[in-house]
Amino acid sequence: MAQEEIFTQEALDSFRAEVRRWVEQNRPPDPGFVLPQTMLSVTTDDQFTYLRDWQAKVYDAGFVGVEWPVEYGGGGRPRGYQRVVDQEMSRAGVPFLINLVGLAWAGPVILAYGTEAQKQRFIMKALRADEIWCQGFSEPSAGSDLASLQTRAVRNGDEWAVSGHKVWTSLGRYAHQMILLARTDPDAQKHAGISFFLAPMKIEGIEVAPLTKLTGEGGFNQIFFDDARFPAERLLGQEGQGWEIALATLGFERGASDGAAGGRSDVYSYDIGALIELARETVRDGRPALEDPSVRDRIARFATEAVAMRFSRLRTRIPGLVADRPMALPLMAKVESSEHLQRLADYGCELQGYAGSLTKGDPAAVDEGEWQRFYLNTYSMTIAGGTSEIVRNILGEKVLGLPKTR
Amino acid sequence: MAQEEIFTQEALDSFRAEVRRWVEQNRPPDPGFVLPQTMLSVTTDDQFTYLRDWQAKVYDAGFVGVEWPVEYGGGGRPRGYQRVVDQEMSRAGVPFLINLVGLAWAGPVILAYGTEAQKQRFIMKALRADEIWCQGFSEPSAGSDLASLQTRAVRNGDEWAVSGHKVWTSLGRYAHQMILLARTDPDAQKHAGISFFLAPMKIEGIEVAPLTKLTGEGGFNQIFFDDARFPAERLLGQEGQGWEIALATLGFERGASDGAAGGRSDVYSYDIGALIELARETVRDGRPALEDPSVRDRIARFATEAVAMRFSRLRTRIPGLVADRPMALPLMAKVESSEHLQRLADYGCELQGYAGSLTKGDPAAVDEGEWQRFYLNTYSMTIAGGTSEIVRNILGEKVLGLPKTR
Amino acid sequence: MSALDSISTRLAYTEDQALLRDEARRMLATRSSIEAVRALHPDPVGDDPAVWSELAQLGWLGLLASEEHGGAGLGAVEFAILAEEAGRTLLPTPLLAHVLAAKVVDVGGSAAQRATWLPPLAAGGLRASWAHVEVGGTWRVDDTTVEEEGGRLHGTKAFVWAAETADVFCLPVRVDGEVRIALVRRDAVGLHVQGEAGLDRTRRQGRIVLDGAAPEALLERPASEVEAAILPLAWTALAAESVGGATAALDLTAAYAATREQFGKPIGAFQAIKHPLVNVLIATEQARSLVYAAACAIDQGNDDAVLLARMAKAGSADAYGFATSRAIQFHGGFGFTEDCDAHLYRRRALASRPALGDPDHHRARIADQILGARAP
Amino acid sequence: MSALDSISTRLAYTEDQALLRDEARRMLATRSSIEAVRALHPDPVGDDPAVWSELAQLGWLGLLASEEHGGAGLGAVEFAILAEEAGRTLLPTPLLAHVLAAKVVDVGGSAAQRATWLPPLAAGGLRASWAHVEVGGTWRVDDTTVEEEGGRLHGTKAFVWAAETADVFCLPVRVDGEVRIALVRRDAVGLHVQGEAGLDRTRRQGRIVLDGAAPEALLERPASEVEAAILPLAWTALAAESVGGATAALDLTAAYAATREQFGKPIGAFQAIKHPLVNVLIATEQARSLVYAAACAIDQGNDDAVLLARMAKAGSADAYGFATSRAIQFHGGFGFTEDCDAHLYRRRALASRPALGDPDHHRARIADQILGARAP
Repeated sequence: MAQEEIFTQEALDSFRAEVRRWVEQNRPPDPGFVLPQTMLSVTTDDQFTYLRDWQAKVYDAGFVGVEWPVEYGGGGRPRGYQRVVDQEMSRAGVPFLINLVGLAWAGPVILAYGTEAQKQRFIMKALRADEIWCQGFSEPSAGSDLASLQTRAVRNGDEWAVSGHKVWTSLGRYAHQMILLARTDPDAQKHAGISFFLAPMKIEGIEVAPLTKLTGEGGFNQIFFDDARFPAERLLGQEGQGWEIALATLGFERGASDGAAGGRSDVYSYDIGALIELARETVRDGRPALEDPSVRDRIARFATEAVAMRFSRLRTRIPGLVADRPMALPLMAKVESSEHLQRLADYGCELQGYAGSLTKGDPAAVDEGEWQRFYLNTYSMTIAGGTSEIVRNILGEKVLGLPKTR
Repeated sequence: MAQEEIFTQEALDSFRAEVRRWVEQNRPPDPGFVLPQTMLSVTTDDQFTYLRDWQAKVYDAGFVGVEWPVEYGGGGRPRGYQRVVDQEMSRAGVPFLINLVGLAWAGPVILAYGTEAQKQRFIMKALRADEIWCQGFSEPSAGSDLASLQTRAVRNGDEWAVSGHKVWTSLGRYAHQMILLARTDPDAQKHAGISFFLAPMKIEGIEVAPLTKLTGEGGFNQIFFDDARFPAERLLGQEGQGWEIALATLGFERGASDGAAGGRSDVYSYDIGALIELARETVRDGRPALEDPSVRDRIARFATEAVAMRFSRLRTRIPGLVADRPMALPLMAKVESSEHLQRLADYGCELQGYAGSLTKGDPAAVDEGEWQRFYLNTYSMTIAGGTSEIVRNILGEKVLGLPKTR
Repeated sequence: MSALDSISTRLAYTEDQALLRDEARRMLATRSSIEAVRALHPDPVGDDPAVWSELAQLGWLGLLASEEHGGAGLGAVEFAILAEEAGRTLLPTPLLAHVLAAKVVDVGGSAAQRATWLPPLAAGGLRASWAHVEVGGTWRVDDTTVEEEGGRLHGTKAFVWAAETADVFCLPVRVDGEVRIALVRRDAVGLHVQGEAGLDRTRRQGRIVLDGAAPEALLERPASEVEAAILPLAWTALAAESVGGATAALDLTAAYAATREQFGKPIGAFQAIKHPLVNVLIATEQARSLVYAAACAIDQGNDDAVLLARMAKAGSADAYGFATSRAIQFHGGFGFTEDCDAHLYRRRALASRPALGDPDHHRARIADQILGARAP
Repeated sequence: MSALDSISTRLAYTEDQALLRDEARRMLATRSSIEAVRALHPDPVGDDPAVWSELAQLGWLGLLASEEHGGAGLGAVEFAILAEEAGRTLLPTPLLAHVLAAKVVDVGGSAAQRATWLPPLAAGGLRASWAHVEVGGTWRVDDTTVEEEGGRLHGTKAFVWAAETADVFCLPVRVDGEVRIALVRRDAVGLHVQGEAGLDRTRRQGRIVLDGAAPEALLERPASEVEAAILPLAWTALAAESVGGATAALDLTAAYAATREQFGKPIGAFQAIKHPLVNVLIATEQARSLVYAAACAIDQGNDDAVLLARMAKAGSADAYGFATSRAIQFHGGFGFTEDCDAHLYRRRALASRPALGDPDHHRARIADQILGARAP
């Protein structure tokens, strides 16, 4: 394993240089409006179009789906290359890839569970953002307890007819396709009666209603299905296999599995480096914040966590170093990184003193108020894709072998 | 309420002066051996005799059971006087009162639930340490889930016959009496089949086996009952009323109720004041610890907690200031103070640097290694009398109105 | 343990104080419900004039002002009671700002100045705010950069509560090298107010630019003496407000957790929710004890006041942050929406934390007080 | 983000390293079971000579020493592997002390000195320890108060691991104002060893009083250079040992929680137990990642080594403290008894925390490294 990495290091380095050069030469222009911090908050058509165009451009340059099969529009390169792209994009501070659901969740499960026809139909369009994907898992009364979902799909000849109510659907207003969980057998056991669909969004019987987030931004939607019909071949895998595929999808969402087509490391651009920069420019009690021992101690703590998380990611790739608890690091990553960033963002606001009470739009706001918006947005990370509480249950049960909480 | 306090302030002050004078003139001599930090760790006959003599002396001076009824040997004074004694004893650093179970738990429940004969029989002897009390509640498989206890008491004519196995019994080797929970009706519902006894310890059928604590000290015991028989009038309250009386007892143990006959505030003599003294005498990284901003911040945190707890205790006495959640402060007190002291003791060890690795008996140990012993002993506070976890359940359910965890 | 052992403040709470609290709670629940607070979000002014009038009639706008000048002549305990209740409902009316500013005048003014200014302040006809914070965030009066020159003021103050609705500002200015408190009318020529885009829409703030504005008065006593009297009050009031907000956030979350079901039972039955909420309860109740201790110390004229008020401010800010962070998290997906009230409290907590010193600041000063200052 | 961005250490782990780990775990589980460790508690020496011989035969006592002098010539990763496994079983044999001391000789000695001392050290016939800590707890070589005068040493060192069983001590001494590393035999005239009463009976320590003892040798290289090479290794090894101990404490507690029943189910089903244990898991695994990063940095001769080793030392001490505190608590009444193994690990964690700098110390230095030193 370690040997393979050493072997390809030179090739990787030269690829990295290529990416860096391209990004430098193709950095998109200032949009002239505020961009969202993540794909969760795409609110206006301008934002949508700008971001979609950017992904298409990155794809055309060969930097999306770098490791995915060539026959479906991918780059066919070995493992490790996509991460180089993600790192360079993140480093350059260019916009994120909007079609995250397609690249990181829908795409990988279609590659894993889809028919040849489904792969041909969906993958390339997802990579190029020609088709935008959204996710239809949660319902008003099925959040942490996702398997209690009530949306029904009924087979009528060659069609499925869906009725129900989904929430927290990012990009719901723009999406062409949805990964949808629906109950196909109400008599089966809770988990066994669920199926997984690749549902079209632009059809009759689907209504999209926007939700406003705690930051004041839009981006979330409720989706109402009222006898929405689509062809039978939109089922992914087998009838009743939905829960298994959902768990695989959540594995991707929580970062517990590799294989995304890009965009992962770019969700938020604020991190320990940004915190250090902020501290460098901040005055507290009349002295530079960096002279304050308690600020230094806090930064050292955040830095230690950040470095530990970085090496934990690298350690995951070396089987010998995770032999005792192979699932621990991948499952930990989401809860640890989201809570780290939440604490870090909060501290970023605190460091600003009185200016921390300002927000986007105030000329005196530090970093244009991005820290405050970032902080509030971190709750999407600790809530969505399985709350921190749910992930801790999973860790306790799957990794520590503790009995189920119920 | 506030008015009553103001009214008696002068009398209280003069009583305080009286206590202080007495303590100064009657401080017991150095025993010439190591004394335990609490009654949980009385291990040798020398320790026992020394401490018992001390309590008798304090009683004879009129400072034990100060607020208890005169007819049972108490002082008959109004509320507030016992606290003055406890504070002065604590301040003077004289030994604790050994018969804590008698003074703080057994005594109060006998006063509340006992017959006149029981009060006459037990109270005075408990105050003077003429009879030492112990507690027989927990069993090897009934700890947090106390109500699942299996020790059986069977009524035979004028006698009860007890068989079973109790653990964590402090002073078990020395005690004359035990407050004992036993199941009298195995067919009744879990909580309903339990009765509460004032059991004699020096009878046939009772074996005491010592346990060693994590500090290396003794003091805990296992108690084996094998058809141990005692008279019927040893039942406290009614048959089947045991759980109700046990909860009242635990209320006293957790500090949620007033009414002890002394000794409460004296369990540990280490606190924020001791920590500050320690920091004053400690050198870290070549500088006085008190010059280190992170030490100062930690001490300020502990001081804030300590002051908050002090005023929370005072607030409990003013109904208007606890009107919204009357049970919150009394129930919080145990978990908050025990965890505060555990953190504080741990930090005391940390402050000592390398010397923190030494223990009692090393001539170079700071404060004779008491911090290390204190730290390890704090787990008795976070475990006994309801673990912190159990008390949090009670707070969540009784105070916040959250549904039961089961 | 020296510095802590010597704390001699005694808690007291009168029947009248208990009645004041009941009255405040009842009145604010009806006049400043969370729906009413939300309705004021888009409002350019941000508070309801009818509520102002009602507060005036109740005598709360002149709460701390001397009775001889139309005030209620009450103390820190009453102020803490009102602030706590205001904090529960996120009252957008600038009660705290006004009461503190009136107290500045009461403490700092000459007999004549008090006679002139206090009656309209106590009656509420004149709205005031204390404008003591610099653009860079320093907030002690000695840090002021506003200069008086030939009867005109030059400089800027920021983070001023109710900047757009106050009629008069009390602000520390440098006069011949000495710092004094000036009273300046908002409509003075050469005074410009700019509203700030605040994280917390329930407490508006703004910036005041002085470009040659003439003060109406310079209070008689030196600014540092006035500040010494005001700060413990202000810390305690802000702490009380935060404790009230933390309690409301806790109640909101506990109520949700008791009813929202997942896995076939209310989520509050899960210790992953229950135990953190209990920790919130503990932090909040400890902070509340500190608030009442500080208020009693102030009213008793006790030397403990500064120490206790700093402890209250630090402890309450931590508790409020914790309570509101858990409020968002435990509401799950709903907590991440605008519709859930959790973020309203979170925003207030974020905005209150730095005000008049954040917890780190106060703990450093608490350490100085109980341990002695560090060697330089 | 500058200082952190420039970290270039790469993780690597060879087949041989994985085999070493398996071998160490198997061997220590049988030869240093927790029962065997307990059996040594009353022993005046505190470690089992048979285990020492076995470690010698496996080549682990000369792990880091050069192959030309009989050592295994291995690196920090192998050392971390052994230390982690030793930490799991609380191995009382002073493996770490000896390997570090041998490394001191290897790094600091002249060719002749190395040829003389390393072979018996590597073979285990000569037991060594590094005696660098002062009575007051300072531990840098430049802080040493041991003075050389006319070929005789005067002074005291404390907190020396295996003080009573080592045959030779490496200790920093002041020679004509310069600090050098002296080798002194325990049986030298004028050297007195006093065992210390340590909190942790599984790692014995003691005090060395030098009252005119003559050193066998003064290593060639200046002490500060030797220390620079030793410290990252020592921090990393101690961190690895702590991670091993934290893991063992976690395993112990999780196993208990999975079987101990209360309220009709295993207590591990309650989130009040489960979630804190998950937090222990996270802290421990993050520390483990830092340990391997630091070890790889050392073996790669990378400048990151000091930063990463400090992070590993700080992170592991916190994780070990947390893991062992929860281990006692979650064993309930049994956890409070001598019979439960939890307190054995708790004691080791308490004793290891200050060794070579506690977390506060290292975080202050980490900040210096990534932020630049504070203005004086």
